[in-house]
Amino acid sequence: MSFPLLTATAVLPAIGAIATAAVPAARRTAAKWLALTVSLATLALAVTVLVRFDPDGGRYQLTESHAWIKDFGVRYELGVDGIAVALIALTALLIPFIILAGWHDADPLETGSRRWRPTQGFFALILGVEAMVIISFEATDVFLFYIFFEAMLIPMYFLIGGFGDRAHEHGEEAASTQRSYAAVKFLLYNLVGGLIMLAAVIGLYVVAGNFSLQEIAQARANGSLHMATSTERWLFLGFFFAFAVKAPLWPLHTWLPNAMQESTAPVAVLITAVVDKVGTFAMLRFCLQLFPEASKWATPVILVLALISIVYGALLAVGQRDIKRLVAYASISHFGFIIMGIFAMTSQGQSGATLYMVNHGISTAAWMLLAGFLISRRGSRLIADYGGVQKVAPVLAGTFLIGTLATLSLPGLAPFVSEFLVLVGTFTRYPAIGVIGTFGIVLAALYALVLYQRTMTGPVKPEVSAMPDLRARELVVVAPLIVLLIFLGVYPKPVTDIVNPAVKSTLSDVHKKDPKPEVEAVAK
Amino acid sequence: MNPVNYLYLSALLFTIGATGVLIRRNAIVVFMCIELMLNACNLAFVTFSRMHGNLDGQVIAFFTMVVAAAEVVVGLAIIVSLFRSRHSASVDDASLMKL
Amino acid sequence: MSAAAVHSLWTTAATAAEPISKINAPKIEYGQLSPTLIVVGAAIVGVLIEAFVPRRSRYHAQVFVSAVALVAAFAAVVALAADGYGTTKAHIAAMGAIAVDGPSLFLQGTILLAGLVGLFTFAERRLDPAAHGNRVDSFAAQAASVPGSDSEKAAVKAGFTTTEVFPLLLFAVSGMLVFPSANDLLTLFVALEVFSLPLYLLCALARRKRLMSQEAAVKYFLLGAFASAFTLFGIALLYGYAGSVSYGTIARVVDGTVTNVDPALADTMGNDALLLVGGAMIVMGLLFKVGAVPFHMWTPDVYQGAPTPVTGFMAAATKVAAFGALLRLLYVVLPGLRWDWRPVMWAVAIVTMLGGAIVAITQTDIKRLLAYSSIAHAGFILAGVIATSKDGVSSVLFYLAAYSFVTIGAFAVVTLVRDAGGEATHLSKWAGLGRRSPLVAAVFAVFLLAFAGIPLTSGFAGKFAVFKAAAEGGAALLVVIGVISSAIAAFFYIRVIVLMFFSEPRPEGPTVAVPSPLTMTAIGLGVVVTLVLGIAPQYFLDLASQAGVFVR
Amino acid sequence: MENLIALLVAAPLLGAAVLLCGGRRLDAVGHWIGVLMSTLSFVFAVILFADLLGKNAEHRTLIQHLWTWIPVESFQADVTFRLDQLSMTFVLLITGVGSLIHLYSVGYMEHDERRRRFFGYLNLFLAAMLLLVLADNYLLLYVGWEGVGLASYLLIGFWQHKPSAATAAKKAFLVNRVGDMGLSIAIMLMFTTFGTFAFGPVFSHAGDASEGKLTAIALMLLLAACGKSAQVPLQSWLGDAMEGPTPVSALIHAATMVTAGVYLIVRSAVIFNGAPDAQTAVVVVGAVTLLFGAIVGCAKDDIKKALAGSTMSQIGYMVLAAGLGPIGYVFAIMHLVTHGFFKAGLFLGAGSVMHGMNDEVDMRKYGGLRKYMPITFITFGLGYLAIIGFPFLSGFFSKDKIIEAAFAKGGTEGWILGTCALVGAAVTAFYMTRVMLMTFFGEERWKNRPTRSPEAPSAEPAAEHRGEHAEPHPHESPKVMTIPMIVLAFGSVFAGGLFSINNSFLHWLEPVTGHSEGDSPVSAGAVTGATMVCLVIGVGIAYAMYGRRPVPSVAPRGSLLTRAARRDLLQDDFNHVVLVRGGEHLTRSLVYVDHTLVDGVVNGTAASVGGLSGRMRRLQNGFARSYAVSMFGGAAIIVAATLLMRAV
Repeated sequence: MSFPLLTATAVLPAIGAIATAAVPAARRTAAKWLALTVSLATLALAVTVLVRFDPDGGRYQLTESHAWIKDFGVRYELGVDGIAVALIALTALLIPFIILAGWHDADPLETGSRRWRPTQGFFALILGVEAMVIISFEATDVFLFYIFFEAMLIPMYFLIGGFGDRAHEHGEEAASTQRSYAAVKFLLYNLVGGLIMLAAVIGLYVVAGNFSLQEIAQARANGSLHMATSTERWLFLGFFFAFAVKAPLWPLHTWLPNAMQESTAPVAVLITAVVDKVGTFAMLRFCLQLFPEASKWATPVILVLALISIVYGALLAVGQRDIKRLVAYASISHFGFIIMGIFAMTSQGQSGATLYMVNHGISTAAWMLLAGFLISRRGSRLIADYGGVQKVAPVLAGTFLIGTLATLSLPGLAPFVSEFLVLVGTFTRYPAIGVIGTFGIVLAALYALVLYQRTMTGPVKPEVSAMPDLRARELVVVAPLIVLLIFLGVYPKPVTDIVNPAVKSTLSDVHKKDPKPEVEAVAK
Repeated sequence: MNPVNYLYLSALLFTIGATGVLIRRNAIVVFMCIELMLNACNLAFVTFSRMHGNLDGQVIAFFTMVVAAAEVVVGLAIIVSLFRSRHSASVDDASLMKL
Repeated sequence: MSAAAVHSLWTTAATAAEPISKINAPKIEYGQLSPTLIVVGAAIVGVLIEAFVPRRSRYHAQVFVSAVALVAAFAAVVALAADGYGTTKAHIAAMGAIAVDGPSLFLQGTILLAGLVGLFTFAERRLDPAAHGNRVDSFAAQAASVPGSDSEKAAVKAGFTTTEVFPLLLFAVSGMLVFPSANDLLTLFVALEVFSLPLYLLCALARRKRLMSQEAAVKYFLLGAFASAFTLFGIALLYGYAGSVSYGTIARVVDGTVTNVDPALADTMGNDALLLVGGAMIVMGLLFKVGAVPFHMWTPDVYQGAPTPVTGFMAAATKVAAFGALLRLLYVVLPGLRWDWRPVMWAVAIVTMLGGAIVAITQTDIKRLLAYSSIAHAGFILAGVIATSKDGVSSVLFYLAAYSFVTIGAFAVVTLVRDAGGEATHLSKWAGLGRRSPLVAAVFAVFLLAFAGIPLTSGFAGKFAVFKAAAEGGAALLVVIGVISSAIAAFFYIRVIVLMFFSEPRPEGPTVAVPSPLTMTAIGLGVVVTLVLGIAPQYFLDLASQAGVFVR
Repeated sequence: MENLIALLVAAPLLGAAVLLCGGRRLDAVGHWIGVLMSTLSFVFAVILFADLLGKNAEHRTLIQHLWTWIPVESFQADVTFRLDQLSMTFVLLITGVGSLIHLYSVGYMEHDERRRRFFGYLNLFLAAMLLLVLADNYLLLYVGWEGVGLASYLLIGFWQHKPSAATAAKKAFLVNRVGDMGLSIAIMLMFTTFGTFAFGPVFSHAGDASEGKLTAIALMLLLAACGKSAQVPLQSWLGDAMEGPTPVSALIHAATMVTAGVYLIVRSAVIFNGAPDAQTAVVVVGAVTLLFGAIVGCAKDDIKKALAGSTMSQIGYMVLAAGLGPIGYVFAIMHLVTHGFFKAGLFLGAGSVMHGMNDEVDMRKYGGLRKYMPITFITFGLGYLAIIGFPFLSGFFSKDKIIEAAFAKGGTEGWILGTCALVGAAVTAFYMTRVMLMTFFGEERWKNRPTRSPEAPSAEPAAEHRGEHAEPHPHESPKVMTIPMIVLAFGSVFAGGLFSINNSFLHWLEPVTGHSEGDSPVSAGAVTGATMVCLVIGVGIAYAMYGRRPVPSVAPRGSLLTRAARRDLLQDDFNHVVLVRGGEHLTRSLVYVDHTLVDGVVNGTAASVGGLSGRMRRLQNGFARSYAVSMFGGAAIIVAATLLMRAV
């Protein structure tokens, strides 16, 4: 057999994590550099995957398959389709920036015992999350996916609860209690979701007898595996619940604001831009493929929930006083768009949704990291504590503005493409929902510009008057992301070319075709 | 006389023993009640042995006595040590650990 | 001398075909019983050591003998298994008293390993600060002396240690070895007492907090005796029903496939009350041992009061043995009654899972917390028992193996966290442990995650196996409830992790003692097994599924 | 030749990129780079224009395909430019006027330390605007559409340190977003109807689509137009937009961007022709706005706000014309162009006046300025004459044609519209005369009085350098500012006539928009006469009110209508009460709901489980006997249950 590229992509960061954790306490910087190098190497591997992947080839490529736990019918099966490739690339791309942005976030304040090594832990955990996320994108075995879908909670949990913003308005003690509250909330929400999914996974095994996505999907397709309607629906709900918590979909969203508010900006990015994507990705890959009928049965409700998420998230974002919470609610609104696109069951909708996952990842990363830089300068997360930053730190303000514009999906920036595709895709099948969805773009403009206006413009607040502009390291983090935002906004074709075939086959799994236009204006 | 009556008797004894365990405070007495229950069992064994006309039950009765004896040894050891350290054999006083 | 033997004797006498003088000696397969015999022998040797070996060298002699015995017994088990007694050659030995088959061998192996690891924690002598220059373990200097009395002080000064714990441990292990492989009710009862009585004593032997220790022993003893009385009465009733205590015969009578029904038997057979009540009472006795709701109430108190090494051993090995016996009883003796006991067991399993998990939430003492968690786990295992399928058996076997190592490891870690008053078991003292000694905290976190059933730990594999079996057995509801209760359970495991890692360490917090290699082995073994069974459980699952067949 | 089209956009885009990323080292030359780029673009435009003129009418459409943008199955968006007569007209207007205003800004922003950035934004605007008019499909047009929105946001809020400016910018962007929503919905509708949104196929198949669909699309387009062109009900942002530097007001909020709505409607002529109901909506919006704007214009004392009102009203004319269908399209565009000239001229003039008056914007503090700034006076005056439609100046031709077309619509509808247009003309004459008189005539109300009360914030930071609180010394602006004004003045004088010479403009545009003579109930002459009469009336009243008697330097209370008009006819108050307040309450209550309800449910469950745990925990009371009781009870229950099982 050939070189197990996918395994390598997932294992490399895992090894890196262990190595980083093993770096002695004194050598903090070494740990940082090690982590950064590993993440870059992983990025290289991910790029190789991207290159080796042939958009017009088979559905799952670079597949690997080994027996694992025979008794549970579990195999170690990896394989990537266009959607997975895109998301793996996104993950591998963002991690180096996250590490670089969090360069000083884990420098220990007080020294515990000599063996207490927060810095090593921080970067090791990040790499661990990367490994788990990547492998759950690659897994084509439901059980394998489930294991890492669950396991990634643990490192995330420690990242959220263990590391927070340096300065805190209520002092370190209060901060740590709030942090652990957020961490526990995150873990419990997702754990409950995961356990309910576990019940469904077991049910799936009882029905299907194995966990191989391809086998089950084929069996469903050629009718050799028949599920009772009620069974299929229950199983679907079990799976969807877990993913909806992860995504997060209204009303299961309340863990996200706390988590993002309390964790450091890089970790917040890790949550919303990387980990949460697993949820939406899983809806696309598992819910639709395993339970096509049930998916269609649930579509109306899910679309309505997605719609609520969009509007609700945006409105709450407007009402926030805390920068990070605002970003969190904005993300909730965006996830509403993604889920809407997935369940619109049109090629535009789903390609758009996939594209949205990528673009939202990049744009939120840029926006949130910049917000983090801002916060680290003033030592406060409250919007009211800022004002006139644009005057003292024009570069910071300018880049932040671009992030803002990306968030309100201004044409010419990447998010616009995906958002419009999602809306069109939804509109073609559910006009009313599509129209209401477009209200989202107005609200997005509202919360995004309000944040920009209140922090960056107006008279210069004395506290920010001495604020330094972006440093070289921070610029290195932000500039590539912004370039990428513009490039993908102007020329998204490379991504769509990879994604489209996968979406096509997903749609064929659910036996859905795009609606025909009223007038055939373009000759086929 | 119908051996079934012995069964009723044993059941009665057993119940008395159980009730004693539930209502008496003194550890020793409680333990005695348990012994009573065991002996109720013995009676049942012997009776059944008689009914079925095989020896198993009677043999088991001997085993039970031995076991009971062993229990007495262990039990008294524990209870006495408790009594010596607390100067009370009341099971209700022994409630350091709760909730 | 087994009941069946006596039976044959009686019938020959009745027919009077042959002179009474002719008693054919019972045939005992010593080889196949070797594991038990080795341990019993070693235990007796231990007693002799207590009698004849001078005090200063007793400790080493005892530890040596016990370790050798347990290892040898384990080797014997492995040999038997390798010889195919687990599968093809499985049969009933010792005149129908002992079943040598897959489950019994598997469980005996597990118990022996648990015993060995337990032995290591028993033998630990580095944790307690040396009293007057003598290294001491966590057992009372002199059990007989009154707590706080001069005699106790003297004993401590003299550096006495209760080395009797090692033979007691061995006796308990021997009883546990017999318990799951007992093939008639009498053997079952005897085995029950044989492993219970030493445990009662062991509970009373804590070096510190002796009052609590004694109280625990009293509670355990009284309630245990109470329960065994019920069991015995149940046995009596079953005997009355079937006219025999051998599993095979009872099963045949229950199925109605029995030959030569004499009038008395026909009479009692008609009376199902005997069967049902008897069966229920025996099962209740076993449920008491596994600590299932509502027979669980002794668990928290005893776990808290007993010396922590004993707690660990007890929590692990007792569960294994008791569930083994329960499985055999339900699968071999009462399968004909499945439709009667399944609903009841359903109810018990549900209340046990939920009860254990819910009450654990508000616990403030780490040992009590683990006690309740063990109750919840008993519930999970019951879900597998209820499956009444080959998968059910093997999943339970696997779960027990996985669980016992996690438990011993966890309690071993508890012994390390100490302050002036001995072990610091109050949760508040564990705050910020992760800052003080990240390694210990991390290890404990691994155990907690395994308890919580997080993937890549043995806990998850076991839970999945059990729930899968239950679901296949048509107990979907049970699975759902199990899932819910494990969600609740997750909450308090996480609470401990939060406490250890995210809360600021207290200045007057406990210190973490550096243990001897013995405890390190115990903990290390726990971690290794936890991870191996979590990541690559296939081999052990195979083992369990091969061992999943009862002989009858 | 097609390949030049991309350069039209590329040049200013490059300029913007260089200026915004260049950093301080470009501060010295930044503005000249900006000017250069826009002029370059203008040069390309002229070359292309010449090329088009060289072709005959039906070959005057150049297409340049650059790359495939968003391909997803049937959804194919390309980056393709289309240069035909319509877009050519706009390109010339944008680049021409744009270049002039760039030049003007060099002088006007001289003292602003962020001048480089200003020119970057201006270039960005040019690029976006050109993209808007050159796009060959609606999605690409949408990019330009939002692009100009962004540029206007940046430029209105250019003086970000002023909260008012930042707020005005945000308001503009938000209101525009509402319009953009319409455009995006329109695009989606097109996609579902035609399976594409490229101009070619959509227009060629518009006939096949059901009228309902067309009407829906058209109405959505109208919504978009309202947003961008500040038509009722989305006009509220334009007044505040005057917070921006005056050149911005001239370029974006008078000459080019605000006319994008008209471009959209005319561009989509085919669709509107197929949807008469939508056309009615358009004319109504146009008519209402032209009166609304005019009334507002009458009441404002802020010279820029007054001009803004007039812009609103003039665009009302254009929209009205566009709504009339083939009768009006050409004249809508024609008025658009001429208006581009004279309104830009007027704003630059206003800017020049402010420049000389320490950034004073209150006309009541002007007066008699004609002898202090003669060039400004003349150019402004010519613009004034043009806008009120003084015979044979640009405005005369274009506006007259629109009024004719309004009558030509025929029926009562025609009469109503015509009348509105006439009244509008009268009011226009009134308020423009008012501006003229208050600024350049009458006694000098700015003498021996600081133009600004110290507490009021300065409109432009540059003002600080010019000794803000001193008594103003009115002076003529430097050449770099006056030359553009002069050029524009020429435009406003001759453009109309030039276009009307044997209907050259009509013939030029006809191939794209189509044209039809309506059957006018009244002769062209009559209309012209009526217009003249209105004009005279308007001027007369204005002269009576502001020429004869002195103008009070503090505004009199005025009639109810005046006071309402000063507040944009209470439009903002409505917005504030309904949208802003309502929105605040909504969000606040939602935050509450999220915290107490959604989150509360979860926390509540957790809490209740905890409580249950606490209660169950009490059973563990430490008494061995009670444990025994529970065991006994359990045993009893189990036994009973087992027996029951058998019983049932």
